[in-house]
Amino acid sequence: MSTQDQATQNLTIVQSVRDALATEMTRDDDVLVMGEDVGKNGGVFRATEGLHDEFGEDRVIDTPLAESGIVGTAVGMAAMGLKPVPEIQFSGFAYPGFDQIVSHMARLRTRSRSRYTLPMVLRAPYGGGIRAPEHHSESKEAFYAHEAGLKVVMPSTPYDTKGLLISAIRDPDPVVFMEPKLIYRAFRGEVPEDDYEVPIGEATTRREGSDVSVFTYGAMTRPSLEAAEELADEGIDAEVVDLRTVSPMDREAIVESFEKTGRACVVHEAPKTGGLAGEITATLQEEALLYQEAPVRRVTGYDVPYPLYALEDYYMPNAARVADGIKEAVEF
Amino acid sequence: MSTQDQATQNLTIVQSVRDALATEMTRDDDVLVMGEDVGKNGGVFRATEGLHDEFGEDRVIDTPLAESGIVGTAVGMAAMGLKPVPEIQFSGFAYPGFDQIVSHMARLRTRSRSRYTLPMVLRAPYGGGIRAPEHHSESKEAFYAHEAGLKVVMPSTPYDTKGLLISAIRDPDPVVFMEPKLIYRAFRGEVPEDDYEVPIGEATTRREGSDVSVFTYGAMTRPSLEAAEELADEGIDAEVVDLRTVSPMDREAIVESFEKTGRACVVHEAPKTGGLAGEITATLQEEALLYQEAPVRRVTGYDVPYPLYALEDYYMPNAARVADGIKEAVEF
Amino acid sequence: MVQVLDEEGGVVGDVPDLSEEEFVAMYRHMKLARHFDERAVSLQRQGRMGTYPPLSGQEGAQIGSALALSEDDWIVPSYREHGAAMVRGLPLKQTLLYWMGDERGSLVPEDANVFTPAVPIASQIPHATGMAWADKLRHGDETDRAFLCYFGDGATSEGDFHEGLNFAGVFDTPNVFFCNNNQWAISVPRERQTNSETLAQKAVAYGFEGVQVDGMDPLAVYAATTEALEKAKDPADGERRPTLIEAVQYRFGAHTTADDPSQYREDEEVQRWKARDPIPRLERFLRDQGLLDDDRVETIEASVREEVADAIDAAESTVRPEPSSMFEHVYAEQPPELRRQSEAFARVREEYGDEAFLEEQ
Amino acid sequence: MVQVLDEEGGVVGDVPDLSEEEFVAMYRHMKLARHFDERAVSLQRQGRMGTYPPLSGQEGAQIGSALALSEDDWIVPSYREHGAAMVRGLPLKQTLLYWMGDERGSLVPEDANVFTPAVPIASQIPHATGMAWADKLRHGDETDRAFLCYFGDGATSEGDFHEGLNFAGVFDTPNVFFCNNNQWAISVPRERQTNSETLAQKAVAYGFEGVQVDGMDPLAVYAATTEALEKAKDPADGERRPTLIEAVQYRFGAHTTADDPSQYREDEEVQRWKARDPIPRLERFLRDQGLLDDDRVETIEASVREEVADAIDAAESTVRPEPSSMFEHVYAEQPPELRRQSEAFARVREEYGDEAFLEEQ
Ligand SMILES: Cc1ncc(C[n+]2csc(CCOP(=O)(O)OP(=O)(O)O)c2C)c(N)n1
Ligand SMILES: Cc1ncc(C[n+]2csc(CCOP(=O)(O)OP(=O)(O)O)c2C)c(N)n1
Ligand SMILES: [Mg+2]
Ligand SMILES: [Mg+2]
Repeated sequence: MSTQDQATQNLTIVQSVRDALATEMTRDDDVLVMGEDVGKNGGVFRATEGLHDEFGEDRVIDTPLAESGIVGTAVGMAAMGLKPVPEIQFSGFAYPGFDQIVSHMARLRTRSRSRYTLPMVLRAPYGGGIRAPEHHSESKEAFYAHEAGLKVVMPSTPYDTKGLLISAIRDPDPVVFMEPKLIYRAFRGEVPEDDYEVPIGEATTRREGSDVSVFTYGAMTRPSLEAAEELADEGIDAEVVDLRTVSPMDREAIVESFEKTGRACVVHEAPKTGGLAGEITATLQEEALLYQEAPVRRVTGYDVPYPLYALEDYYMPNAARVADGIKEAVEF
Repeated sequence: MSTQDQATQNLTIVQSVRDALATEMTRDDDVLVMGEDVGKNGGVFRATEGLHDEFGEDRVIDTPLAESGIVGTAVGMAAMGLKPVPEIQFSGFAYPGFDQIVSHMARLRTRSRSRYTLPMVLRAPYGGGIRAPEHHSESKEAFYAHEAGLKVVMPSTPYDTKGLLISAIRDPDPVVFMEPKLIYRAFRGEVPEDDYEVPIGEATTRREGSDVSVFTYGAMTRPSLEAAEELADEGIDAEVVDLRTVSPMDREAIVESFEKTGRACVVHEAPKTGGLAGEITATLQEEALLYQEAPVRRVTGYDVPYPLYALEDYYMPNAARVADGIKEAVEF
Repeated sequence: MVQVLDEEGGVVGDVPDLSEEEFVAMYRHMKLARHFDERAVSLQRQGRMGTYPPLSGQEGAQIGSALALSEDDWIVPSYREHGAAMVRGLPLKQTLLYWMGDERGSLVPEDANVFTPAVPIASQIPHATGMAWADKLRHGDETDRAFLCYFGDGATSEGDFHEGLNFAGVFDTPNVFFCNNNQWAISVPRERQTNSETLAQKAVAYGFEGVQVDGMDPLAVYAATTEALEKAKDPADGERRPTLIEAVQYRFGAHTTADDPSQYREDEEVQRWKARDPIPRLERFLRDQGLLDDDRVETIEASVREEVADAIDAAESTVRPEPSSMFEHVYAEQPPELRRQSEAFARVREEYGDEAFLEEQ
Repeated sequence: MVQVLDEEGGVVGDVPDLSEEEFVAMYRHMKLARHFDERAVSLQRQGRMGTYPPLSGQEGAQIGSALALSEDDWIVPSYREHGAAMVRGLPLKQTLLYWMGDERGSLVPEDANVFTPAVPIASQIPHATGMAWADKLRHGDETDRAFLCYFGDGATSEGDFHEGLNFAGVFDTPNVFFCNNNQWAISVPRERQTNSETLAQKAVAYGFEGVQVDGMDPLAVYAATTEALEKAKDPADGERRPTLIEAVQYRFGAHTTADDPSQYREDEEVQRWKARDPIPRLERFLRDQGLLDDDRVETIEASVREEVADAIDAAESTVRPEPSSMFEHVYAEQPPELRRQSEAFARVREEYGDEAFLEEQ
């Protein structure tokens, strides 16, 4: 969708979240927001700022401190046709609600043979780099991508954030919407005032290139692009593909880019072992082995509990590590 | 360790579990068993049969029905130096305790800088094929393998089961011990009466072969071997590597076998997307791309909620599907 | 503890105001549930059905409570409430199909307000709270339907019980939390599940009422449920909508057909509870009232036998599900990767034949 | 609600039997906690420390309870119990290091019976039950140490609260569950956290005693905790070991330095609670007893300032942790893949320099 012929605002990612929520709540009375501190307080990241005043406490609901209760009651609401958008304050605190997510949110359609469906979106800020205490920096999208029945969206720009969140809310199926809190306020982008959808399940190419493909998503899109720009000076032309949705994953786009470049580097901040870089690599060599010219490099978080903030800059993939991975792929 | 010069028993896998527990409980007063129905009832699979009579109710403890409570109190016990072996009745019911597993069991050593360590083993029967109700057939080892701080063991023979469970109980770190309930009673094997360890983190080759490597673990080792035998008649010589431990994974053994064969098929019953076949494939092409002669095939469960039993035989990888995958890898 | 009938079926409390037909219908439902249960257990024994959780002994609680509901009310059952689900419109054939491993057994008819049961213990409690809450959010004080959630004594130990009831207390949702305390959670007796003297008193923690009722007295259950439902829909000043009902009862049989209760409980205990069997108790009362006699009992038994036999026929003559159906109902629209997997599945099936899949592992 | 001092520090209950030194030490601990807190908040404001959760207003509950413990007893704190942890032997320097993002701040000295705090709310409650249970399993009725677990009002809504307390009730573990009800869970007020009238009454659900105490009255807290500890170690006939203590108090400051309480609460409310500030209350009492005067207060204040300044110096002069240390303390023995990752990390660090890691993202 072109943004030229419509009014736009210059928003950060977190403002786009808020804007998407307000847009859909205005359009559809069944949409409601619930979670810890989302009401009067406007969310610990201000993602729901002002919504409580605007839509009232029946549609912007402060819940007790209980993640299983939040997800579980939202499942019940959604089964009755409401469109709840529960928030988990930090994705690292989703685990007390994990059973409700993987055993119920993911499965009610299958279990009930589609009599009960769940038009709900579980929002959670994810990822590191903001000098927060322990468990505030988790990036465990692989857990949700491994569970059939869920969709998992991880935007990287203000425009996509609004469009994808609107799509998620309108989606008849449950979506885990993981927001890159590292870049919640890092930059602004033009975002249409009206409602629009960015389709779930479609990757986008952030930078065209012919030498090597970088596959990434969410907050890691930035250092990936930075690395690509740096390497352009050295004569390496990297393509950067932002998956935007990790489940269902746009394997077509991944394979297409790789068929062009024959080399790849996958970047995520989640721990390496069992992270989605493995899935992407396996897809590449299943579908496009004959195009492959070098090992697929994984630039990821390490297999250690995310460290307290004194060391987090050493944990998080950055432009230098991405550049290093790209060069290894190119120079192989 | 050779089994020749010692007294042995002919045991099933589930009997080996029981034998390992009894052995370690006799040797070490700090070892105790706890969980739902593990006491008088002897466990729903009889894995703790007779232990309640033998060791008393303070060491074979029936708990309330609460998985977070089971794992969480075991964490507290282990931090105080006991060696609890909590049981989750079916691995599909571990999720109410997921936060305790990934946020505490996995992390207490790191969090406390090794002041508090957790010599505990979380046992759970996993996997499908036994005509059980929903949620009784889960195989989600990838969740635990993605979490640093945990070890994840999945045996496939009675001998290994006893040796690995003993190693797990003696390990100073927390181990998730996933038992292949499909083959709990499928066959017997010679198991030493004495105690012995099978080292955690070491794969073993179940069948030597030169044409293609099959990487698998747990209950899928059987159909993999079956397929290999069938294909031998067709002149395909498949090597079958049983990982035994999926975290830490024996990447050396995986790479070594692949360097020999250049072709691979990975078999697990967990869903494909985000399953450990992706991790194994990524490892192969990172470490041994130059040896690769064909795409690595993944023969896995499908990306659907595990079906009720009328269709489970269609869901589970079987010898035919494994053979098909091997042939694809060989004939590429 | 609320009681209307004593162990012999004598009246010791206020008999609820039911018509003659309703009293007899209650009895027939209970007989139907009992007979269904016996046949289901035997189907499993004969290898015609998979693992099955029997309900015998619990008919009073299931039927008594389900009959108290109005048309618009909902139930959120656990895996054991075949009797209650049947009363609320789930055909017995569906229940059989489900335990025969056929997902289609889970498809609740559109006109039955029955939520699909899930096996993870207590997980349905927050769902029930959320469903009731949705209704209240939509209809406010005008809400006139209640959501009754069933679960066992063991379920009260799970975090989801706590969180679901706490949300209900805070948001004052039109819920009835109905605990079928059958004394056992598989092999764990009620006294080892919690040190709370009663399960009903746990409601104190959530700021609403808890009630203990004789769960083997269908009239007492009916009365207690009716009261709780009324309060859920139209609370008096200062009253909260939710109620926790603890229906004290006993599971006569095994936990499931895979369980052997002789491992953990004495037959003597079973016999003690069998003396309170809800069916003869209600029958005695109805005979005393002149609503039943040998003939009518015989007619009811015959019709119950026929109904169950028909349901079994219908279930067993249902063609087994199409294997490729496992790729359906995962998402509204099948994502490309799932389509690929479904195609790959079709190819290997075609190539190797169903024998390759169905052989004994 | 247990109370010893009224809002003005006047005696309204039984003053616990403490020596003069102990009374003064209690006061000094409270002053130390308060001053530490003020400095910590200001360090954060100056960018010298990360997010920090202040404790001001909660000194009475923290110090009063921690001082009631015997040497062998344990505490299992949440992230806000800097005061209690300090009393139990965790150096202030460690607390500062922790909030400065340095893992070494978590290393509790071997001789301090303090469990390492974890941030996930309520998750420490089952740990505390398990720790106490371990002790009981080892020592049986001879167990003579108790395990006191701190958590907030918000924590009572989590499943882990329920499961942890239920296990404690069933296994009769030597626990004191100490709820610091500071009226707020970030922006959610106590009344919206649960409809239970008191938090203490939630103990009914677990079959043991619940007690409400004025958490801003250190002497009342001391008395109530002492009693609970005694019961945990040596219950009278028919008594259960565990107790749930609800210490009613107020958090004067923000939830953490990242929080802005003006978004959700009125200053007027804060002022009302500040009138019950535990420090002037205890000071008034001690002055009345002749145990404090202006001089002694001044001396204490000076020594407290010095102690905190020294701790800050020590923390700030600690060399930042070695980056490669993040690969340590994951397992007793480093697995090969982790070694490879650690080597790869060393290589890129070497190649690109620390600047590449530390630049602003
Ligand atoms: C979360 C979870 N844990 C464990 C199980 C295994 N399980 C099935 S039924 C049951 C006992 C349930 O007892 P109760 O709640 O009293 O219900 P009842 O079966 O007696 O009706 C257990 C432990 C499960 N289904 N779900
Ligand atoms: C499981 C979990 N969910 C959410 C959070 C985020 N969070 C941190 S503190 C807090 C409020 C805690 O309130 P309370 O238990 O009353 O303790 P207090 O902070 O008032 O001492 C929340 C929601 C968390 N740390 N853990
Ligand atoms: Mg029960
Ligand atoms: Mg609080």
